Amino acid sequence: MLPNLKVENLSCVRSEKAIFENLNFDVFPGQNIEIIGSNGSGKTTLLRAILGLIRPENGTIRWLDDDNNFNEYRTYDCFYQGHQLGIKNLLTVFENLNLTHNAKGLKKEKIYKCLERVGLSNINDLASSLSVGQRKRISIARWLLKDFKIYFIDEPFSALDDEATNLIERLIIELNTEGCSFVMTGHRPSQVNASRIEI
Amino acid sequence: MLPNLKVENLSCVRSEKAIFENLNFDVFPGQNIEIIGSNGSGKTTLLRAILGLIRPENGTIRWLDDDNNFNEYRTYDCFYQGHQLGIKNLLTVFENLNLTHNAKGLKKEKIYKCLERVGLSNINDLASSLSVGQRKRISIARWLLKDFKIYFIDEPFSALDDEATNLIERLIIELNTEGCSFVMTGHRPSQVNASRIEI
Amino acid sequence: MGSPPLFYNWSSKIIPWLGITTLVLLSLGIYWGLFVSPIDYKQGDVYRILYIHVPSAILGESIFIFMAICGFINVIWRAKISGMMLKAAAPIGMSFTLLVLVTGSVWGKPTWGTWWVWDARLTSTLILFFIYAALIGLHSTIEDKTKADRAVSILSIVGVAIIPVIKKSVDWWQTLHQPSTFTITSSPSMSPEMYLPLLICLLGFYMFFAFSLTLNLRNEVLDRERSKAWVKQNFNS
Amino acid sequence: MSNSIFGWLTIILRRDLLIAFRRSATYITPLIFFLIVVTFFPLALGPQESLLSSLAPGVIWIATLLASLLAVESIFSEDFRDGTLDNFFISLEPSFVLVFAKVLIHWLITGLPIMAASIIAAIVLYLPFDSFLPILLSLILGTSFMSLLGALGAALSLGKSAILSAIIVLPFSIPTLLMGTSVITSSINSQDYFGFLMIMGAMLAIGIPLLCLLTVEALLLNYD
Amino acid sequence: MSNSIFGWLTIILRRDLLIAFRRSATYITPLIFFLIVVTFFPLALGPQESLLSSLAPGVIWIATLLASLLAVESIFSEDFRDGTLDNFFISLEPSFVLVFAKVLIHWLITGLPIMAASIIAAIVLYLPFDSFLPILLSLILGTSFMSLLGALGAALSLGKSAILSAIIVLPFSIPTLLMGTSVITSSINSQDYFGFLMIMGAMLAIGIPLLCLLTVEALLLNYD
Ligand code: HEM
Ligand SMILES: Nc1ncnc2c1ncn2[C@@H]1O[C@H](COP(=O)(O)OP(=O)(O)OP(=O)(O)O)[C@@H](O)[C@H]1O
Ligand SMILES: Nc1ncnc2c1ncn2[C@@H]1O[C@H](COP(=O)(O)OP(=O)(O)OP(=O)(O)O)[C@@H](O)[C@H]1O
Ligand SMILES: [Mg+2]
Ligand SMILES: [Mg+2]
Repeated sequence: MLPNLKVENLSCVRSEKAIFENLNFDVFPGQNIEIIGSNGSGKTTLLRAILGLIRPENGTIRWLDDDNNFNEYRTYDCFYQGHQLGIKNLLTVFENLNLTHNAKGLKKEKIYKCLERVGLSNINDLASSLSVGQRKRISIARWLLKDFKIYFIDEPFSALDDEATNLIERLIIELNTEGCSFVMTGHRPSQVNASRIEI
Repeated sequence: MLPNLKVENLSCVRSEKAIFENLNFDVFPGQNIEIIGSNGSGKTTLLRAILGLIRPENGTIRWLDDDNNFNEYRTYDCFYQGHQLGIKNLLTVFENLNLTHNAKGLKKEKIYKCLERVGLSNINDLASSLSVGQRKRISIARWLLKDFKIYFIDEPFSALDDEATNLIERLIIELNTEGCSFVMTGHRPSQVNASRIEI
Repeated sequence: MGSPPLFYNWSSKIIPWLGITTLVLLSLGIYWGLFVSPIDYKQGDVYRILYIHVPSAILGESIFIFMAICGFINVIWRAKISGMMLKAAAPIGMSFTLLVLVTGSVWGKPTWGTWWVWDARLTSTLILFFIYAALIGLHSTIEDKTKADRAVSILSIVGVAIIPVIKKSVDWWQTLHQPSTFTITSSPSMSPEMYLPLLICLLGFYMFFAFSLTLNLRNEVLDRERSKAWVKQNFNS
Repeated sequence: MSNSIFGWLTIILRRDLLIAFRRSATYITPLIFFLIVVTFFPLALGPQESLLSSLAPGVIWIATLLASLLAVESIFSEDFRDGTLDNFFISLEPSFVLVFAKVLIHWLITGLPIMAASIIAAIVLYLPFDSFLPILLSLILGTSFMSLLGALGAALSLGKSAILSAIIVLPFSIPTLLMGTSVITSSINSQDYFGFLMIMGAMLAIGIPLLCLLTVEALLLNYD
Repeated sequence: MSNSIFGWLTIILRRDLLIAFRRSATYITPLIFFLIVVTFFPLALGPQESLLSSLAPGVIWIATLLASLLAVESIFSEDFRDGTLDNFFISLEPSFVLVFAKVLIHWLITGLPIMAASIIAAIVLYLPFDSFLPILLSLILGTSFMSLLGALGAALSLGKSAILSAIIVLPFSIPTLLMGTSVITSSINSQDYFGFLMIMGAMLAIGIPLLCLLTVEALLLNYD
């Protein structure tokens, strides 16, 4: 089986300081990668470099296209969830899902279903009145909007209670069986079935 | 022994929704309270209500003064660390410590020592280039600036690696022996020696 | 009166009375002013716009004073109902101020020859209008209504400084605008045939304010107490 | 593809306009602001009709400039701060669309209300009725150009103060100020103002692609 | 106690001034804006010396008010967003001190540069040398009052747009505009301008306690 994403020899430098060097890994469909590292080790930087938000110093990032060739540019949508979740205080929970660019052309019912899956019931409340964890759930509901090939999630488990942690773990398993992969970060290995990379 | 802080019958209401009701607890010198609750259960609200940033619906918060009486107003400094850490991107790590109001009148050496304790070495970097965890360490360094009686820390352990987690645990024990108390929140019980309150 | 359900019930009783007095006073005053009272020897019939212009001007100012008092009470004692009153009064006051500006301009065209001059009284009235706009704009940006009330209360306390300026503008600066005739200390210089209908109109305008304020306030109370039991009871049965 | 670009555009527009309408102040404040600034001039400079009407074109343009400057900073700052922008760059190709949508929204929220207010300003500053059309025409072109420039300024000063974007935008908005003023002045003096409008149009025509592209680049700067 | 208040004040001042100097735009932009508004008048009216100098007082004051507006929104917004303000309210008694320090900083960053620029403006607009002192005196009083008003506006519109704080502040700044202009005009006509200065001073004297207290109230609003 071919990997969806090949990362080769990746190095990043920020303000003249090498953050990580010569990283190599492949992301296979349905399999997960967990990047483990302490504070400031460059996990966030790595995710953003893969997605093209930061220019790496060295190395290549190659994506599989429909003809089984590896390209430098992406041919499909990926999902990225960073430290900041992109939630608008002046929109309701429902609108925060419905008016995301990924929700283009989706039916209302689909959106309701996504929100139900993550256990958000107060869908007509403004997001400004939500707690930190409830906001994170909105972001998790967004995972389900479309069939993304790869999810890049920065610290999925931080600031969550056990219920939400379980929810995520179940969702990841489910999405894995559909052939999606997760590239996640964390400070210590999680329960999720994944190959781990220490940086 | 008398408690430093007595919380009695505390209830909070936000946008007409009762967040928590009839909470009672005392904070004794050198002892810790950990408030455990899931996302949106009102942990942050509770801390802010105790500190007077939010007006509670009901109940009293009373502080011990020098003559062993309980007052409604605080007679000593407390330390509060919320979800937002109050770190200025345009100041260096050192200045972020030195120019806090709590650092009034402190010697430079003292500041250096605090930073050393939390393992921050790049003290002349601008804070804008720090990772999330490194920022949290600056905030931890601030704990050591003065002798605070009670520390109110919102989710001390989230977004931290094992090294930092250990550091905090050690610091808490050390400060406890000096008679300081911690009121902390979290999603699950931590390793810290504390009486737990579920909300 | 402090408790919302009490206010609601009490206001249902007085609303009809307020409505009726308003109607009687306004129709009497306007009829008298527009059709019965004598024609002005200088201006002809245009002057009759006075019966709208002057009462609305006085109302625009009085309502702001009323709001500032509400605001003061709200800031000091945190009486919720005074905050709601302030909120309910603001659009009414703004409308009256707009009415002064419009009637004044319409009156100015034939008598002064332009729609607008930059004279002290006109300008200070315009500033009052802007302050109303700022208050209403500020209220609309704050989601939590109680907070919005307090914010607007604070601003209204500062804003009330404009009222003496409007009042005194005709005395302090050389203006094109008429000086005051309505004063408490001396008798009016107008003829009683003109003065009396004006007084009745003014009373009518005040009653209209009381009437519309009560209506607005009822809506406001219902809106804020939407989830309370008494509202649900009232509207389900 | 173009269908999908259109879909994105509508989603961004719907979202941002909804947010703008939730706080009605967003579109009312530029209008009131504009009017207050206009009233400053007669108050400070005296009420002579001839003086005011000769200054009026400049007054209208200074007020316009300032109103659109003050609203500039918010174009991208919120999306950047809360991470929405990251996701746009990851999913949205070409990023051009995003910038264009944002400029459009800024114009709808500030430019349009200002145009309405400018007519009131023209009346109270004693401008003749004939000049209303040129005022509106010059404002359409000028405010759109200001929104474009504003987007670039906002992108360059992302996460910094409102005032930094102002300093970036200010020098470049002077040509617009001069042209806009000239249009109105010429029309008052019954001269031909078409040439100035043409220049403003040309600036806009070059500006849309060029400034949008530069803005994309400027936004990307915040990423490495 | 008073010693400790003084210590806090210096720490807040040092911190905020350092941040302001790191991004030099904070103090340069109001200055540039001021100069642009001033240069606009000779451009629009032509260079007749008598006309310009008769308008100059108004021009200087309009430019001052608009420039000091530009920086208003940032007075509290950053401290609020990043949690610094929470800590001030928890540790700092009386909170009055904080507001006072913030007003002082805003004045140092905008009022002071504007006063420097006003002398340039006075020269360019052919004002006589005798009027420089009254210009500076009226500006000291007026810009401080604007900073106070600005703090209230910023506190009331915390987390909202810059332009909202502008429209809150502007109507209340009109008395300052009128008084300030009168001071300069009187001094040019060799009349006594002391009365106007007294009024401005009185406004400031009432304003410092009243507006600071109201600002504290307004800030606290954001907490419950
Ligand atoms: C837009 C233009 C105008 C504005 C904003 C305006 C505003 C006002 C205001 C604020 C008052 C306040 C009265 C008070 O509180 O005592 C007033 C009164 C009055 N106005 Fe006007 N006015 C305007 C135009 C005119 C014109 C054109 C006339 C007639 C030539 C006029 C005649 C009067 C008279 C007779 C009073 C009553 C004065 C008194 O008896 O106290 N106004 N106006
Ligand atoms: N904008 C920047 N400019 C310069 N250096 C930066 C910048 N952002 C981050 N860095 C540096 O890059 C390193 C890695 O940062 P990064 O945010 O990737 O860490 P992280 O592994 O995500 O940490 P955390 O677990 O705390 O989130 C840090 O040492 C930081 O100092
Ligand atoms: N400004 C507000 N207005 C109205 N309701 C609010 C506001 N802030 C929070 N809430 C509500 O209060 C409840 C508690 O929020 P709080 O932030 O205290 O939760 P928390 O326990 O800290 O959660 P987390 O672990 O996710 O940080 C939530 O249900 C939230 O919806
Ligand atoms: Mg990170
Ligand atoms: Mg919380």
